[in-house]
Amino acid sequence: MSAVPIRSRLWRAFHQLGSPPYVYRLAGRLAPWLGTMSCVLLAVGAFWGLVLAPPDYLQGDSFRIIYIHVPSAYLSMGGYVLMAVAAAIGYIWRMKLAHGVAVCVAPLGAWFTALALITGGIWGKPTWGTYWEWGDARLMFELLLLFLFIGYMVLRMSFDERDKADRVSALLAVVGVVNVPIIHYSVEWWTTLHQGPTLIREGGPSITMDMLIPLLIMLAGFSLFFGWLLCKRLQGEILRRESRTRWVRNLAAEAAA
Amino acid sequence: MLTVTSLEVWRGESCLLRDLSFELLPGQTALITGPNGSGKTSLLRVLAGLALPFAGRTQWCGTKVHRLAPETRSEIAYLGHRDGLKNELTAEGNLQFTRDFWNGRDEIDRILDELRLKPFRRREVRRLSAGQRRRLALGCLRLKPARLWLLDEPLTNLDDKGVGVMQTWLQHHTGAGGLAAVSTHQPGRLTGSLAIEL
Amino acid sequence: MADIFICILKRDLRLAFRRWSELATPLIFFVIIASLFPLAASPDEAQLRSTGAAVLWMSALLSSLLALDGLFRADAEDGSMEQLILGPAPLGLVVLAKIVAHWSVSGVPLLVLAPVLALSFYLPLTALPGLVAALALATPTLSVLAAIGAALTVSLRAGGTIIGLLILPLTGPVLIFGTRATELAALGEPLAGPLYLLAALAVLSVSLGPVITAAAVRTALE
Amino acid sequence: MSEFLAMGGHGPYVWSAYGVTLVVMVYNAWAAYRHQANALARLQQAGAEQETRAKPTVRQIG
Repeated sequence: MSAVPIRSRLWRAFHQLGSPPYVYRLAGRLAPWLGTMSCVLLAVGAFWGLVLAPPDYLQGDSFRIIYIHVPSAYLSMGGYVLMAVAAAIGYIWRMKLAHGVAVCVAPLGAWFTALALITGGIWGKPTWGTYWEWGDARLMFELLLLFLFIGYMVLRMSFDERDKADRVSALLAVVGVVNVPIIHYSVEWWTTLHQGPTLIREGGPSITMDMLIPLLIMLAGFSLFFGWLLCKRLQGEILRRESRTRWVRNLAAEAAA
Repeated sequence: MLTVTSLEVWRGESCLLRDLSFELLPGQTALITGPNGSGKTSLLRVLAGLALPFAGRTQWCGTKVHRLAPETRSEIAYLGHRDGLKNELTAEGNLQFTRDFWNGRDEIDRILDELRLKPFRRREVRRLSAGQRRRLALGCLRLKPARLWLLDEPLTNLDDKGVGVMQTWLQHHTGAGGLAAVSTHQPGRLTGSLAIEL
Repeated sequence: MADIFICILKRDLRLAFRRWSELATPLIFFVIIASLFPLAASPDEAQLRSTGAAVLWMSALLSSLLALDGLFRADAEDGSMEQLILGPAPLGLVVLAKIVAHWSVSGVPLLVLAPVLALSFYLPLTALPGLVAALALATPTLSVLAAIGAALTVSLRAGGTIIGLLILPLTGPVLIFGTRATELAALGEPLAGPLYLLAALAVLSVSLGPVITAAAVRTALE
Repeated sequence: MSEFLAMGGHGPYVWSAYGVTLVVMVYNAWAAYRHQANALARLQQAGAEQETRAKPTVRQIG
């Protein structure tokens, strides 16, 4: 096959992803699958992690919090990057739908960041004897990330016009995502100076296979769950943004009938 | 020169104007009229490249206005509702800054004279009246080496003599091959070759 | 290019001196925060010696945010920002000139005041060059970050408080490296490490910041 | 069973962490569905209120 049809096919896919009715239907079709898959994976992963996996020889059973803490932390960072990339695409190519994705990711990302903080704090109590350990780089980083999410949402809310809110907050997201790695490494550097404890030491007790598999299942389950909620939120967001168009009016009339 | 093709402008959730097309050629003046809230200011801001249209194109010499390189952008001068003067600087200071920043004409004395602002040249702008400030803003416009003037209600606050100066300047400008798009509530006081009613 | 930069620089400096009370406010704010701190904690010498660096840096951080809050607002309100946007120079250059002007009237006095306050917190005299060097490298980054915040919120009435929310989380690295450099200076140890990191941040923010700030001003006033 | 719930003395921590996570996830799922339902409901209320503007006129003078 020559390169041209592939490129044109990619181009068409890109265009379709910019078309609200297409994405609305796509999200509607994906959502039930993602929802079912994520619930199954979360149930299996939780059962495996809570019941089947052996307790950690150092931390005992409290290590089982890892199965929700690590996926939450991973989604909080992934969520921020996804939000910034979507916002940047929306800003550069003036793609309204990409702004819509960024808007939908923000509250989800913020919630998972909060979850990472809460579960990290609860995990800290039996491990360090305190709920909040200032010296832990990961928790400190999550806290700053939560502030970044909140800043993004507050900035959006302070504009009346959606269009302007989209474009201004996109710039903030881009500034934030450039700073995220800098913040990450500077906080790590800071904790090594102050020699704070960390939950997972590098080269420390290596995680065994029967502990790792439920973690991977939970990671997949959390990601699909995130995707599911993103689809549902995106559908609502598209309806709001496209309320003037004919296809949305027809849809509303159909739903009413 | 200035080409507008099927322009559609929105402000917030409401459509201000749609399907506007026209072309402005050297020596022509477009008079933009319409009731309050009809989108005169929004249209001028789009023409200046300060705001983006919802759909359609505005091109200056074939390039979209918001994509113009800084050097070509200075061929367009815009004067909005607000005068764009610094209150803390003197009348002359404001003109000098405009001249230096825009690399403009060295005619500060003549402009102050024509605007009858010579006695106030060393007065801070905050102590000038609204009409005097408007005149000074027009003086800043005159200094810029621009070919297209985009003026939003330039006659506001001006007395008869001020309006007279503006009429002469506009004639000079278009006579020398310049272009102008002017929004106004008093279309009788200005002459144009193109009337755009919103 | 250079003459346009100088032209904006001169204009903003002149305006700043005409409104010198606005100029002085962030500096007085800096001094007041730093001097209220012992009231909140304790006047105990050992305690002040150990927390002095942190107090100085937090006050410097807050006062530089405050100083740049109105960087674009005055120009946006009287319509001159529109003229600057439409001017014959890249907006990034104009923004850079404005930041440099504001830094030289708000950041430089901070460099002069900080050592005096540092002495009152029992920091040794030998630590002062290190402190000033760290502040000199850190304040440009803080100014650029504050300028981005000021640009994003230029069209909002309640800009000032939101800027803090948007920008303070991003100042974490500057704070970490700055206080570390000051602590090392107080201990008389080599402090090149954190200074290099601060310099790297300054280079990054001064090169990328004005472009982002210009885009933000343009978008916010669209 | 009670041994499983006790989690070797770490029961309260493990179960509260999992409980909070469950609550947050259920809340988010509910919020996402409500987000879409609200949008649809608002659309049905709003009905057709599209305002149409006349096309601007452009004419040559003289």
